[in-house]
Amino acid sequence: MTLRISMPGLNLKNPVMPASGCFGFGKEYSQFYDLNELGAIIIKAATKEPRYGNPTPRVAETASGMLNAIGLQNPGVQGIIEEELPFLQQFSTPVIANVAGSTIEEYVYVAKSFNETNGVQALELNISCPNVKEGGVQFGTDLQLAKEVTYKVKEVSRHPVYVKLSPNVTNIVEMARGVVDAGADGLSMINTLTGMQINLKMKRPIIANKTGGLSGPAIKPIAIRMIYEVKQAVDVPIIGMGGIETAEDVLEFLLVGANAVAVGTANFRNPLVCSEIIKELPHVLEMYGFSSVEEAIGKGHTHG
Amino acid sequence: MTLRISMPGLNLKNPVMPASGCFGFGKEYSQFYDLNELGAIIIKAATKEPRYGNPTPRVAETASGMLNAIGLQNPGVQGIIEEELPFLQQFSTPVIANVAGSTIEEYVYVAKSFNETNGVQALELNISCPNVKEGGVQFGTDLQLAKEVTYKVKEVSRHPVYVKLSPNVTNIVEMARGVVDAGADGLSMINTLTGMQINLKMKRPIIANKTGGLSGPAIKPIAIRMIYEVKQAVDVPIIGMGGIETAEDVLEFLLVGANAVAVGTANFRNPLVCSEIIKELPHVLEMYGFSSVEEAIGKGHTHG
Amino acid sequence: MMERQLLPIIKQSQIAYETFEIVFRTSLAQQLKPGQFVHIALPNHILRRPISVANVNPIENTFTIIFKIFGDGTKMLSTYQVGNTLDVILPCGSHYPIEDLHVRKALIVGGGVGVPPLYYLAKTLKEKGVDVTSILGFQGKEHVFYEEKFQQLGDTHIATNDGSYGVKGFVTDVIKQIEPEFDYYFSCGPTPMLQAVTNVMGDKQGFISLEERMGCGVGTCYACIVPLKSNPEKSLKICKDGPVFAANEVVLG
Amino acid sequence: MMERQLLPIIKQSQIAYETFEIVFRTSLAQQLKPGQFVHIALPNHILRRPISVANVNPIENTFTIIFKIFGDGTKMLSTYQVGNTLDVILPCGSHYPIEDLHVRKALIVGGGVGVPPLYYLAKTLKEKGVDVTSILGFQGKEHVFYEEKFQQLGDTHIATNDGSYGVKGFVTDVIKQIEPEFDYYFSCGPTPMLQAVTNVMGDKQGFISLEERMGCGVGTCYACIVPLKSNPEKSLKICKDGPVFAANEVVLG
Ligand SMILES: Cc1cc2nc3c(=O)[nH]c(=O)nc-3n(C[C@H](O)[C@H](O)[C@H](O)COP(=O)(O)OP(=O)(O)OC[C@H]3O[C@@H](n4cnc5c(N)ncnc54)[C@H](O)[C@@H]3O)c2cc1C
Ligand SMILES: Cc1cc2nc3c(=O)[nH]c(=O)nc-3n(C[C@H](O)[C@H](O)[C@H](O)COP(=O)(O)OP(=O)(O)OC[C@H]3O[C@@H](n4cnc5c(N)ncnc54)[C@H](O)[C@@H]3O)c2cc1C
Ligand SMILES: Cc1cc2nc3c(=O)[nH]c(=O)nc-3n(C[C@H](O)[C@H](O)[C@H](O)COP(=O)(O)O)c2cc1C
Ligand SMILES: Cc1cc2nc3c(=O)[nH]c(=O)nc-3n(C[C@H](O)[C@H](O)[C@H](O)COP(=O)(O)O)c2cc1C
Ligand code: FES
Ligand code: FES
Repeated sequence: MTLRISMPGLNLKNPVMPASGCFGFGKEYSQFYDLNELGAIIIKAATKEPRYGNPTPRVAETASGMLNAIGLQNPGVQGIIEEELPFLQQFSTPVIANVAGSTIEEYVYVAKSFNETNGVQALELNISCPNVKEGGVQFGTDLQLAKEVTYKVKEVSRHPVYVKLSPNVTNIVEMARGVVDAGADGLSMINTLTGMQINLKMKRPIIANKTGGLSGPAIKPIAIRMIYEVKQAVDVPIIGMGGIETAEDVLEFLLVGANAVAVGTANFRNPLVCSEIIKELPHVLEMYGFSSVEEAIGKGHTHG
Repeated sequence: MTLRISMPGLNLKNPVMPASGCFGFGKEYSQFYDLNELGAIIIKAATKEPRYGNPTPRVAETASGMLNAIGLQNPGVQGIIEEELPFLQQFSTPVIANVAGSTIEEYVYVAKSFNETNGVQALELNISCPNVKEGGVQFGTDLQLAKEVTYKVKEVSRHPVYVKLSPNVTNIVEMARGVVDAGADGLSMINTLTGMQINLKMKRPIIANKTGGLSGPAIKPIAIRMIYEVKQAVDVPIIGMGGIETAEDVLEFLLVGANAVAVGTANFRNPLVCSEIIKELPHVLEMYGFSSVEEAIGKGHTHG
Repeated sequence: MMERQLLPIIKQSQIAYETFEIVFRTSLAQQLKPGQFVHIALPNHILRRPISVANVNPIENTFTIIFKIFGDGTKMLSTYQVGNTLDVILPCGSHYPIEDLHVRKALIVGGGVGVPPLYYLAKTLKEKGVDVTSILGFQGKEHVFYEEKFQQLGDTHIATNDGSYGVKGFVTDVIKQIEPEFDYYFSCGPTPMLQAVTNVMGDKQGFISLEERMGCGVGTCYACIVPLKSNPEKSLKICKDGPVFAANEVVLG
Repeated sequence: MMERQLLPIIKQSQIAYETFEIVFRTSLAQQLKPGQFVHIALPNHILRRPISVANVNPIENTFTIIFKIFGDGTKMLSTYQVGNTLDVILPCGSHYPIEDLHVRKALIVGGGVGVPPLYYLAKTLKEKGVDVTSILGFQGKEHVFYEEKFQQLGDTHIATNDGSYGVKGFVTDVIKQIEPEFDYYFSCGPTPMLQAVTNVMGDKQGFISLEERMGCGVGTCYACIVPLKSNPEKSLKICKDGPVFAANEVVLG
């Protein structure tokens, strides 16, 4: 049973990685298990300057899900490179940097900054964060902007670029095709769906930002559908995510065509979740008749 | 404490009604409680001809939700008028007919057919059913088609028309504005989100139609967000739905601006859910400081 | 009239590999007929689980269900113990129309979790003086249940897929082998088995009981339809018109 | 080092209106310091619930939490009984830095569910020979808990919003009234109370403990930040840098 999987820039010992924003820069969860176990690590979004993010409350719990509106708080790309990446370099685990911004220039600046470090192996282009006023989600829901930012980042980056798609669109296939045409080496999907919850006592949205991004098992059927559709339309590897909690969930994503997966929200409830999934995955693959991760990819498409 | 609420064509004793497709034509659930208790009843979709719908399996369970791809099975508008509406006329409860079709002509035909009966008080224009190949969802995701079908139906119908919006769009406000401009008397939102679940044993989608519509508590935050946004943009009443299970959920929908609500999926687990919610609603309104349903509508918008 | 009731569990036991029996008490027990099912709600599951009535004790006002762990829901159901209660809708669906039939010799053909409803049926037939022959198929030896109970009602044959018990093979192999005499057959089990059985039976009169994923379980949602043989453009609802159908009434699979 | 442990409940009781006490056993009990919290997972809830450590018994290797029913999660928590286990992350967050302080007289100011962590703090201070005065605010008489336990540690004053017990009014009313002497104050409670308390205290040295809705509870998600007073463009994490802060360190509310 081999869990190995290769994608542009990434030679993974297994297909499981924590999702951006749900693992910080690794330090805290390294208290719970050895980060060498992970296939890769996607770190928290990086912007040009340090960002404070949104006012609190920033999270709310929903049925089988949660809302968040962190608002891209991060120490800025220089801060990340200098203060966070060194810690991660002690591990053999590839690091994927999540690149965010409010303007194309900012995305380009951040992507370029990561050229200067050996601490990251690939970029995840976050054109889909719904929690920032300016920029952010517009890039992920506007085909032309999405293509343009992808193209411009590809032009300057020495790293393979995985574009992270927003599910808040009418036509996910069109978006996927667009960014692949513009040069994306891979896709990462899905980011959160925009949602809201009301505090009945206060008679206003719980989240200070009003809306937040919905994640967790609640959105898994949407992620699965979108990956299924996109897989039939494009020919680049996909990092699948949205509600993964178990090794069975991972297999579901592999079957619809994800080449690797990211686990987000589930880390909060179970800080060991990635480690546990990785240990369980070989048994689950075997139980369903597969002898490698590779073999399972896209196998949910073969029937009429 | 008054639960009464008035909307075009509808004088409701309370704001709670079963959602289309989740209550058939009322007969079965009338075994569980008196349908006179309901604010209104939205009946299963009507098409011009009887429809067989999709192959089975047609439903699947997801985390806090379910997928369905019934495919608009119904006995056709004549069948409904002749065989189903007479049963409902014994109740004092207004009936809202759900109008579906594959072409604008079909929508117009069905809407017109309902002019001939006293058995319905309003139409819900289902431009958002994601489970039919032809027509259906395209109307709900294409602004021009949505406007056109609304306009054409308004032209012929003697009933007020509530257009049921699809959440599978990039910009829900644009769709809402469009159909209101085209003459919609009200909105009904949201229909289901397109999703998929894989049967790991069979290695194919559980639902024979592959994709199905996601409903239930999982989608409530998306419904709440969309109604909140749309309420600020248009000035027609909204029938809110998506994951309602309790009287507190109803209040949440009222606070973001729904004038009435529909309960779908929850009927399957608890056939008495609408009746129970209606009984509980006065207490919940009171607990949160309201003395009528009217008073609560939109009150979640007032804070900075 | 269907009702939703909160039913106490008065007996619970494991009767075979991953197979459990639960006995509930309810005022509606006497109304439950062979072939009908109950629709069980489980915490944190949006949909109910349909499970057949496997036996009724009209004196004690109890009924029995037998189920196998299949997925999440049945796994959770298997953890319920005496003293717990479950939210159940009952009675659901159609039943084997034995009052309206002149049966002298009945053939019962069941497979796996299709066996439970047939026990209640066989028992009721026997009480009416009908001669009952039962052919029951299971995956393997550890999966077999209720053999003795069926034997008390008449001639009983067991088949297992792996041959670890009884005849190796399918129920249809047993049918061909023993060539039973009967005027009606009654069958319940996985669709491939029902297809095989109805094929072997040809024009013989019989009734089958079907399964399908359900939404409401009461007839409102159109989740559980099966096409009519006479007109495949039309359909019946398994939860309301079924789960029992005349063998030649519907298109299988 | 934080750990995730499955902890047995060895005691459970209701101690006031909708207020419960649970005692857990864990190998980590001795590491829990006053002001720290534990992060508790509940079935079918995506997020954990942060609850303060209210007491530690280092000999028995147990610790106590006290919580009030606030919503779904705490309601479910209140149904847990002796013999049940809960999945808990511990120890979480910062503690009152009493080892590093020269305290002779401490003032404890707590409100509602802010009282529990202060009991463990007061007990620890007392053990170190510190003179403790406690001012505790509750909604009303039925909400009061741990009064006697605090009294055993020093002078204790109760205020209730409705005047049904002790002084009618807020903890700040009591502070103004009794003008307590102290070199450090320690406060925990709802944000409006903390604002009032820090206002009344002016330049006095003190420590406060904050609450915020949390995602991870361990410092990775940035859900629980609070702005720095010295530079409101920067922030600290309540779950990791807090929940205890120097009173003048952060911007409240
Ligand atoms: C009329 C009828 C009578 C039945 N009687 C029995 C019985 O007596 N004993 C028994 O063990 N089983 C019986 N079944 C099958 C039983 O309903 C399923 O095994 C059960 O629903 C599986 O639930 P799960 O949560 O374990 O599986 P999951 O796969 O996790 O369930 C997911 C969803 O699929 C549905 N589902 C999955 N398999 C089936 C199935 N075969 N039929 C219907 N729905 C399904 C579930 O109800 C649920 O909505 C009956 C089914 C029907 C329709
Ligand atoms: C560091 C810390 C220590 C705490 N110590 C105690 C204690 O000792 N005793 C006690 O009774 N309460 C304490 N609380 C508050 C307690 O965490 C909340 O009452 C509890 O989370 C509410 O959960 P719920 O499911 O009942 O409410 P719900 O409103 O249903 O919870 C929904 C979500 O909001 C979060 N939430 C709601 N209110 C709060 C709050 N005040 N603080 C943090 N998250 C909240 C929940 O954790 C959950 O994620 C503490 C909070 C923090 C941050
Ligand atoms: C608290 C939180 C913070 C997040 N921050 C980011 C982020 O900085 N960049 C990003 O691309 N995605 C971010 N996401 C989205 C996740 O990476 C992931 O795409 C999404 O949550 C779906 O996966 P899940 O259901 O497993 O959480 C965040 C999600 C959560 C819950
Ligand atoms: C089984 C099923 C069938 C449905 N059929 C219809 C339909 O015929 N017409 C329609 O407009 N909506 C239909 N819907 C959508 C519901 O009316 C409702 O908009 C949606 O399910 C969200 O509400 P809920 O979460 O309360 O179920 C159907 C939903 C379900 C679950
Ligand atoms: S399950 Fe709803 S009609 Fe049968
Ligand atoms: S709760 Fe995640 S950083 Fe504090």
